[in-house]
Amino acid sequence: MFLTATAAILVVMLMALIRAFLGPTLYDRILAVNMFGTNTVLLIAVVGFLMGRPEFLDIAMVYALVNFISVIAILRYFEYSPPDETVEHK
Amino acid sequence: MTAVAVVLMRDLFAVVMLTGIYSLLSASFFVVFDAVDVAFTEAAVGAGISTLLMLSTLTLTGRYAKESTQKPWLALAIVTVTGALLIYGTLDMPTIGSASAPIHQHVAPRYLNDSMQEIAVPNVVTSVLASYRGYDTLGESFVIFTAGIGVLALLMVLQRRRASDVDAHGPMHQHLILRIVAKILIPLILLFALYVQFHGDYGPGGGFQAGVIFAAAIILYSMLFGLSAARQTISQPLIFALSAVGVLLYGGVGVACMLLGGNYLDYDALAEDPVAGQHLGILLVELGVGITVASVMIIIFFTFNGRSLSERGRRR
Amino acid sequence: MRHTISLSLLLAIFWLLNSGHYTWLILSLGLLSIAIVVWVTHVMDVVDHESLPWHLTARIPGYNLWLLKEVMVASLDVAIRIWTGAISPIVVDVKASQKTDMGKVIYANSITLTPGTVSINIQDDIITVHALTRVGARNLAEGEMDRRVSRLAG
Amino acid sequence: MIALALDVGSWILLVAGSFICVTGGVGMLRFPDFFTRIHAAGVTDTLGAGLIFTGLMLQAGLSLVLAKLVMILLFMLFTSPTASHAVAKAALHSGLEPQLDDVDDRSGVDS
Repeated sequence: MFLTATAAILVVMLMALIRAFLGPTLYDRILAVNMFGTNTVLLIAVVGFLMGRPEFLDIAMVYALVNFISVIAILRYFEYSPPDETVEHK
Repeated sequence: MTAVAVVLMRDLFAVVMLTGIYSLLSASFFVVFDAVDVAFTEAAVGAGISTLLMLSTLTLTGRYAKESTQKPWLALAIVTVTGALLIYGTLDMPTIGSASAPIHQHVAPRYLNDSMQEIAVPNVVTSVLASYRGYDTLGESFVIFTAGIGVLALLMVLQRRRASDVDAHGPMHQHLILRIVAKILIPLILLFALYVQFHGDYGPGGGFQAGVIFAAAIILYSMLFGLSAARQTISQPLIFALSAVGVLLYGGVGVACMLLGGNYLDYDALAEDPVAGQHLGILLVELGVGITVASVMIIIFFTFNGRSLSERGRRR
Repeated sequence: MRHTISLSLLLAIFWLLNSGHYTWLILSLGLLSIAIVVWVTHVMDVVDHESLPWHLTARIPGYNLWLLKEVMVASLDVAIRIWTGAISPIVVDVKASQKTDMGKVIYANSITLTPGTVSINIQDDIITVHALTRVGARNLAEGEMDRRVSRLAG
Repeated sequence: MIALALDVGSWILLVAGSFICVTGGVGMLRFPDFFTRIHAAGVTDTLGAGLIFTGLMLQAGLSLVLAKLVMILLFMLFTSPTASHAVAKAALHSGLEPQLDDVDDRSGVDS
């Protein structure tokens, strides 16, 4: 049963990855990265149960955290950077 | 696969994000191979802090890679050859988990079997890092400390103007939702970092990871409330002092061991009972590592950002 | 002062739930950690009624149950639309009748949490919402969520 | 008996959650523009993650693991709309226009 979930999550990760490659806009990529991160959290939690080592949950927690902070960081650098840097990707 | 794409992309920003994904992926591999501590570090350091720092670098250098005039065929050839050799090397490696693998016959059995009696710390990785391999870890803390000093030396010289003139308020201060959510989260993140710090003995975690998480919380704060606010909270001299204190704490524990009649970093001497001594030693040493890592990360982030802000101010 | 005490309490619960090791050493380290965090957040000036919405605690569970139901219904709707591809995206402005920032944040986040509607901007008391379907937009405009959040957080 | 019921329950939740996650992924690829893709990501973030975590909670039983699962789930439910909103707002500010069904219909619906 955990294997089903693991496989499904891996598939979703792949899909998010494809979206991150395709773009087309910067924000699509950010969104895809965020979704990828969410799925990593799920994957780690499920794999932890699959292997009977729930200590993995600490790592999942760190991931959830890092995922949030890095999305904010990416945005901070691109939404609020001077206009000459942001026009290029429109 | 992701790595290939990283090399192919010209847009440096996309590269940064893909590197983030890459380290997420590798962390998942570590989880699968049951290397919890490594995965933890990769999660915190690879996916988190290095992405943040690369982003700050990008704001300094600009987003697009310069078209290189000479074709990097030579480099490509060397990389290919090296890669091929490495893959060839792995053919000789024992299958994963096989009992006859050399790593299982050298020191690992001693670590795995005896560490419970000698150190009584359930997480073997922690006892190996902080006790058996105490010197290596001490060296690593010094490397981080030196890296911090190096970055400072490079960037401080160039820094002419105080960043605080430029950003009075954090650029994201106006962002209502982010502000309130961050206010709720920051205390919890800080406490989680300290939890990771002090539970390195039992679960995955320890000084390096804790330091990084702690720094991440501070960085989140400074992104939302502005660099000058963050600088007021945590004054520069204080962090400088702390980064040194961390290394000194580590070294000091070693010296204390010697004074108490043991070898350098031989924690048995710290208390009557060798096991209690080991415990105390590891705790202090990990604390030293945590403090150093956290403060150096914060220093690097502040310096990078202060610099990009003052650049921006000059351009205006 | 009140906030300091309630923050320490919250942090203590968080520590105990995470830790799982109740020896005197770890517990005293926990106390030390809480003290450090309280001090740092105090210096940062992030501790106030916005970071610790205790005054809402009593009314939160009821709202959450209602929100949970909404989220499930909306998710299933969006999931079906993903497979069938029947979407008609639309942008609408809705009025947030909450007076406090906290209330507006809860409202905007509830909108985003419910799949099918995403709040994309807040300007004073107007929240701009991108909705996947006309129906979703209309449901939101009827304002049940707005009223509930107002009752929750003023 | 109770153990069996819990097992079956968590099985159902995990499978349903996996399916919802995949649905979100499909939406991520299928939907035409950035703003509609946020909704797809939202499906995975809320219902998908929620179902999978609830499934795991049933497996965990009354323990600290359960507490940790609850904390992670709460954290995710708390941060994911925040992140989505932040990305959407940033996209809007940068001048990205949502692809709409027909032209500006702002005044028509809110009444």
